[in-house]
Amino acid sequence: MTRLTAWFSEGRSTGKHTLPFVVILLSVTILASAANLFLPADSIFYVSTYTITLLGKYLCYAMLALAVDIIWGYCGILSLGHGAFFALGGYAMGMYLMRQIGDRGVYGNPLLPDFMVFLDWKELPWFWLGMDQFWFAMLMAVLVPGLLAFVFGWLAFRSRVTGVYLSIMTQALTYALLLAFFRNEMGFGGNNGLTDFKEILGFNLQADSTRVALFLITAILLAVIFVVSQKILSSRLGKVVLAIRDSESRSRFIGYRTDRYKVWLFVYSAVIAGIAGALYVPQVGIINPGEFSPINSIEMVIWVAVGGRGTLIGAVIGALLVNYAKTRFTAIMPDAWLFALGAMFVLVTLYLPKGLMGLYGQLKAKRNTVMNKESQA
Amino acid sequence: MSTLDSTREFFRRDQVWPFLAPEQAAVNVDNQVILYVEGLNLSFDGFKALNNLNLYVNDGELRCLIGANGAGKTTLMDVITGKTQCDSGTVFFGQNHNLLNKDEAEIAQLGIGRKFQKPTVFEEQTVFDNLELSLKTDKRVLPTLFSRLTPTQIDHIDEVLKTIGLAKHRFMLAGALSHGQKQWLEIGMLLVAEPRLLLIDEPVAGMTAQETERTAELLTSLAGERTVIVVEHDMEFVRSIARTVTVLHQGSVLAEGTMDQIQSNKDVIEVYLGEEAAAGEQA
Amino acid sequence: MRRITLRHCIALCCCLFGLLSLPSSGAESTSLDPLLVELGEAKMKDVEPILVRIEAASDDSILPLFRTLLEGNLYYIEAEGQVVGQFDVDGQTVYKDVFTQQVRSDLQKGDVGKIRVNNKLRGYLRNAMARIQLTAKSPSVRERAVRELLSKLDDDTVEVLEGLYPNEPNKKVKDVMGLALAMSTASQTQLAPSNRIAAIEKMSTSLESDVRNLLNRLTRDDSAAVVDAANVALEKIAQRVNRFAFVDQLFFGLSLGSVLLLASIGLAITFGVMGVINMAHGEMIMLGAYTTYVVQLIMPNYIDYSIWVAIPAAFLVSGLMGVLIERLVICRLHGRPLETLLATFGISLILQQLVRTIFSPLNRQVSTPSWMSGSWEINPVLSLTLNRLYILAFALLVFIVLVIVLKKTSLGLNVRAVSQNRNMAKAMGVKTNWVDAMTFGLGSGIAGIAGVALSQLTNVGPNLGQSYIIDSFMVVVFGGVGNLLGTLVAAFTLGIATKFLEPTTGAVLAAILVLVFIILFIQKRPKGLFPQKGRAAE
Amino acid sequence: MKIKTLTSAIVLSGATLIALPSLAADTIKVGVLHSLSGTMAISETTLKDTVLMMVDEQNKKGGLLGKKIEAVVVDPASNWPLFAEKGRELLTKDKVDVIFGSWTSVSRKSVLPVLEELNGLMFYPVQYEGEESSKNVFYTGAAPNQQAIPAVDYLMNELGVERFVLAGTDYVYPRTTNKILEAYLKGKGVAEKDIMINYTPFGHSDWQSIVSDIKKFGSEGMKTAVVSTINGDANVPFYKELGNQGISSEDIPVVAFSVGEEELSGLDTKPLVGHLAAWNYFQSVETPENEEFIKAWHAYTKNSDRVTNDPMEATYIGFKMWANAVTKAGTTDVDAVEQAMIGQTTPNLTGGVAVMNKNHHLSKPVLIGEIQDDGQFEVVWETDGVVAGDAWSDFLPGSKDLISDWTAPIKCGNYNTKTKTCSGQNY
Repeated sequence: MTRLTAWFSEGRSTGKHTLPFVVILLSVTILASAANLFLPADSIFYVSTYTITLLGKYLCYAMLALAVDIIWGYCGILSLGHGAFFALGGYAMGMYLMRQIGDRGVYGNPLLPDFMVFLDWKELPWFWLGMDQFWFAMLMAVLVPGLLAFVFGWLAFRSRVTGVYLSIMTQALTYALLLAFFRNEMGFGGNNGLTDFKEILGFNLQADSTRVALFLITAILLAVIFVVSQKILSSRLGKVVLAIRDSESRSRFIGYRTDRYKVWLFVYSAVIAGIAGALYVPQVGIINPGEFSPINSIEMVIWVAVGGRGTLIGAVIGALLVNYAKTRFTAIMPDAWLFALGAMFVLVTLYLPKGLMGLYGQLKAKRNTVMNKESQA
Repeated sequence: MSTLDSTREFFRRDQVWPFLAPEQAAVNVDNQVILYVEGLNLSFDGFKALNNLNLYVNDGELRCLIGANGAGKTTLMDVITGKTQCDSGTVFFGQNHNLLNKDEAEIAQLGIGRKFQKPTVFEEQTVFDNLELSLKTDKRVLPTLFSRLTPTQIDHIDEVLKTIGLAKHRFMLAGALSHGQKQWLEIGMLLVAEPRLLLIDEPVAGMTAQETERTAELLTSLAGERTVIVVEHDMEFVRSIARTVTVLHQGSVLAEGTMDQIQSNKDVIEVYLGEEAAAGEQA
Repeated sequence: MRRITLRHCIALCCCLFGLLSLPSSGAESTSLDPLLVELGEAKMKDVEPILVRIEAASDDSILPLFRTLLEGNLYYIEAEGQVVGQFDVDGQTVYKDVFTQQVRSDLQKGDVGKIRVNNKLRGYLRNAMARIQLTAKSPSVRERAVRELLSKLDDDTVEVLEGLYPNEPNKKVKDVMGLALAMSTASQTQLAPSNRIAAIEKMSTSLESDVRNLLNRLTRDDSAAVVDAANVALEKIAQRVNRFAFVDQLFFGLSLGSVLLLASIGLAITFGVMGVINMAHGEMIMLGAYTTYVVQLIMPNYIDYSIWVAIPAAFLVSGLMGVLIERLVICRLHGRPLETLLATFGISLILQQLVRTIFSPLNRQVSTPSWMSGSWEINPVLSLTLNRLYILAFALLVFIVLVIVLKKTSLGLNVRAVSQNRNMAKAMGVKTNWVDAMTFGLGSGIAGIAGVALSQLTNVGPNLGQSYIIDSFMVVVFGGVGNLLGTLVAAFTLGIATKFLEPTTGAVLAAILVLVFIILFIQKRPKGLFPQKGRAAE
Repeated sequence: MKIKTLTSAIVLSGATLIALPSLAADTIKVGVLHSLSGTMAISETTLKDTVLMMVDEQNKKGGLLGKKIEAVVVDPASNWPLFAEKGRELLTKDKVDVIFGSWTSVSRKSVLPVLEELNGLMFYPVQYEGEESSKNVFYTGAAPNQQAIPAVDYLMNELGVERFVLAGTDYVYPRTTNKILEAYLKGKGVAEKDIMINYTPFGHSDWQSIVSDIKKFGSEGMKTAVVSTINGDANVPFYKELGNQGISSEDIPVVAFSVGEEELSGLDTKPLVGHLAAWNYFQSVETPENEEFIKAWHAYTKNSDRVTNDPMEATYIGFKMWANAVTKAGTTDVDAVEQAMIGQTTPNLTGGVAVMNKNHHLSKPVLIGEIQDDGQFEVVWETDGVVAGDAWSDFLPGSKDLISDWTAPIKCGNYNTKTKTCSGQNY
């Protein structure tokens, strides 16, 4: 029996991070929120709204990192196009918020968003219909990325486009979307994107309380997604996914339809990215095609690489660390930042193939093998 | 049948839709033959890997495939297991399963297991997990997600672990196993899947003498309830296990029969054993 | 065969007339001087009438003055009430008498004031010079002069032409003059329709845009016969124009294709042959472009030859950088393509930031050699720009050389050996490390050469590489990895496709459609147009 | 376990670090919100230096209200959401009294809500599409009617142009400008078929077909001109293609609104001589103020080749006016300064006097310059007197009834003169 429990923890070395992570995450967020809401601004422990929104943004990135890690770290599919799913989710939310402005736009047009008015559009394009309903918009926020991921994945994985080809195709995908959303004819506000939001579900977006609420929701959703993903990945499906990563053809020869597994995992990951995007937009206050740019998608990958792919916790840590570093660096010495980022790419891939968590894991693995030796003796 | 009926048929509660249902129609082996390979042709830009190859394997027999390198042994297995598409010919599993229009996964689910020349196991996972993954279960996505290990399954795995002598190493990462152990693990993965037909490519390569012996025993013991096709270069090994031997040469069957018949067969001697003998004398 | 631009021909006949007018120039100046003073002192809007009077008061000998003025090099010496040309002789400014070309070393910048011209004046000057050049010695100059005048055929111009037409020796020039006269006949409503129709038929053989415009006007003529004739003529012309338009578009496609080819061919080697995803490929191109810039900095007075220096230089710079990267990073990531992708992406960031810090984030100015600028005018509706012609040829040349290198040289042999079976090659005693480094160097070097070519078309800035990397990958993947021919075909296919889409869809949508097409295509044929077959491919 | 506590520690400390209120003594703080990295760095770094230079000079003169001015520079890295974030950082963390920043419209739009929420003050120094007027922003760049419309007038009246190609990069500034121009031209009786509109993506580099289309369009007997709102990087290949296809400025002049000295320094201008640009400022204009400014600039950058351009002048004017307004108001309080700004005057670098109007836009002269072979512009035409910037274009159906007036009693950025209502305000 002890053996079995031992095996349990062995097979799923990430499993036991879950609880502490959730606890820490939630407690930190709750503390920060409380500090922001209830402490006087001059208190030393006061957390400014600026910080809250910043942390909120980081958490969205962490969620995004999870999405990337799930397919890259666990299934070995390197997607350089996750920015696309993120942005699509964001646009869905953006469109909702845009519709919420109603007649408070600069032109006071009750139906059309401002950019449509001055581009002289007469009526709302069909894909904007229904976006004034929160539930519908949120449905879109997960459906559209999910659908895109499904179609793309279904095509790609069934025809066994793998490895580098797939990465390049995903990059092409997000690039194509970038170009498309830049076009003003598309009716997504072109380069300016969607901005100048007023309120969400009737709550003023500028109000601290709303920001804190959004921040909390982000944290909770991150925790939920973390736990669910953990559960999925530690089920047998998780093992199959790992098997596919290590030797796809072998997995096929023992009877798994690997393409289907990959498609569904890809969709799941895309949906997470979409949710992250939807949470990101109201907190930063703008969504524009820049989010589609391939370089963003690649940056997400490096978060995961730094934190340690193949471990959910690693992805989160990576996202938080890199972005925190970015915020600090770009403030201090903007030029150095790109050098630092570049160097990070090179060094991590060369010396930390499994990132920080990998480092930690290696040490543990050593200990375990020693233990095994003893148990055999 | 009217559209109404067809829709009703489509939505019948008491059955799953065909595209969801696993193709579990039993293998029909009424006339004792489990594998029909007929007129198989395949060429890689010009080079004919398979040349009008015909092969029939009886249910429950243990068949050895021998032949010089490039004779088409591995390619044949590739075609049977759906890894490679052939240019022309037919491959039937029993009388009712045409393997050529199925992919690897379907073929595997039909009960055809394969072991590769170079041992391929899931190195990042434990021996136990490797076996768990290979269990004969519903391999579709959702069932896999919610599946639990039943006690019987665990017992089954433990049993196999004993047979392949890795009981001690069940929690070890497969990557940490020795070459021979990997070979065994891979065989174990075949066993735990309870296939009808096993395709085994050079099982004893890199095994010690006694390991080889045990493999021989295992394979012979398997024959009967399962059908086993073994590709092997080690003639000693072949001699020790073989009932029927098929000699492939340049993509087609050169000779077939018992070991003795084969050894006495002229063209075999010149194209294959000749070399072997020569090699043997030198060694 | 190059288009002789206006400047050239003027230059030509100017030295010519400069010589001729030497003796007479004294006499000239007397009648001109007051006008020149006016010219020097006039406000810009008053200049044109003065020019008219100058033209009236003088003959060919005035050309150098007009030319200098047209080029904005004419200065006015207030002290002397004289005009003088400012010229740039290797580096320093020199003042010369526009007529006698004598150097005025005594003048300083302070003594002279520029006589400014604007587009209106330039337009006038060009026509004026054309009028004068109708009698130029060189036929080509005369022909160009007549063509120049087709746009405004006022009565006295026609008169002059009628005078010149009968005893014009040169066939081509005579035809153009004939055309001009025909145009004037056709446009004169008082003439009998029959003559005008004859003239229109004569015109219908020409592709000159002025002819078309005149015909268009004639379709609103009172005489029905003329209208019909004009319509027929237009129809006839339209057919030919469309034919040439198609050729033009094809050329655009090919040219875009050649750019894609140049950008992607280096990648076809590093990615295709070595299987290394080099995200820094774009930066290799960028380095090449910057090398061109530096070369031009070093030899500012020999821009025309700079390219020939830049090509090998760029090859070396990018090549060495490539070898460096291979040795330091990529060689440690064998068999881990995805990691290579990330690492090289990091390198690309570093390289970009590097040039930003060294050369500033601003775009750098790379000037086009004179022999590459301008265009080859086959006829009035079809003219191919020279720089693109050269680049097209250059791209093909590079391609051929590369193929030869890979097929014939020992390096090529080794490269192919390693790409097909690394271990076997190693066993055969091939220095795989060395081969890898060389291959990567080769690929990067060629990217550098591409940079030289691109510097002639687009910005030389830190983001140069970024804008080509995705396209290059598309080309290589589409063409089939490890297959140079595939790359060639893919590049031109995509180039032409884009160019034929653009008119209907617009540039952006064309780009998107092409991308989507490739994505879908790859789903259908994961190994591209020309896949590698057999076990080697697995 | 360790790692997680570590990270949480970091996150927390980070939080507190960021949150720590800045303890700077009583200096007047000027925030600089220009991208120093990324695609926009090319243009914006110059403006950052300009502001720093102005701050230096002001401090040499003894600062403002007896306090030194301290510049706080942040880098939004050409990433639009970052503009909002950094703007918030400047206002809440660094507590700056004014911000000079933004280049692209999208960056301004991104930071705008933050400014209005926290009641900050920003000076926006770039020519833009108009259709905006916020209480918290002063627009010192040109509105369409201060650049596009005079340029078109020049083309029609001086050069007798009858056909127009409106070529632009596909984003909001060209879109709006071209909409305005289209309406304006039609108003002037230019036929539909004589206006060709074309949009290209950012950094478009293959101009062959478009330029040859323009060539065809121009060869149909009527005098044709190109009105270019092509953005930054795409210009170099565009002009190169023009040069190579032998389109000279006499045949088809190109008048550009986004090409200044800075952009020209990136390409060989010989083939471009005679093409036009419309700005409120050219480096070549000879006035004592300008010469002094250029001298100061060269001294500050320690590089005598650095060019000056229109957005720099806009920054210059903006800063001077702000300084005056602060002195006038006697405080840096946003509302006070905002009121004091209106009616402020500052001599232009090109002569004449710039006035800040009720709609937070400037009255400035408009100049048309021809490109010279030395990369400078030669002024060939200028408006007599100044043109008042118009926040809401009269040529767009959406905005023809809108005006902006920040003085009592209207106090509204978009006041509808028909319905007498004020819409779209965040407070």
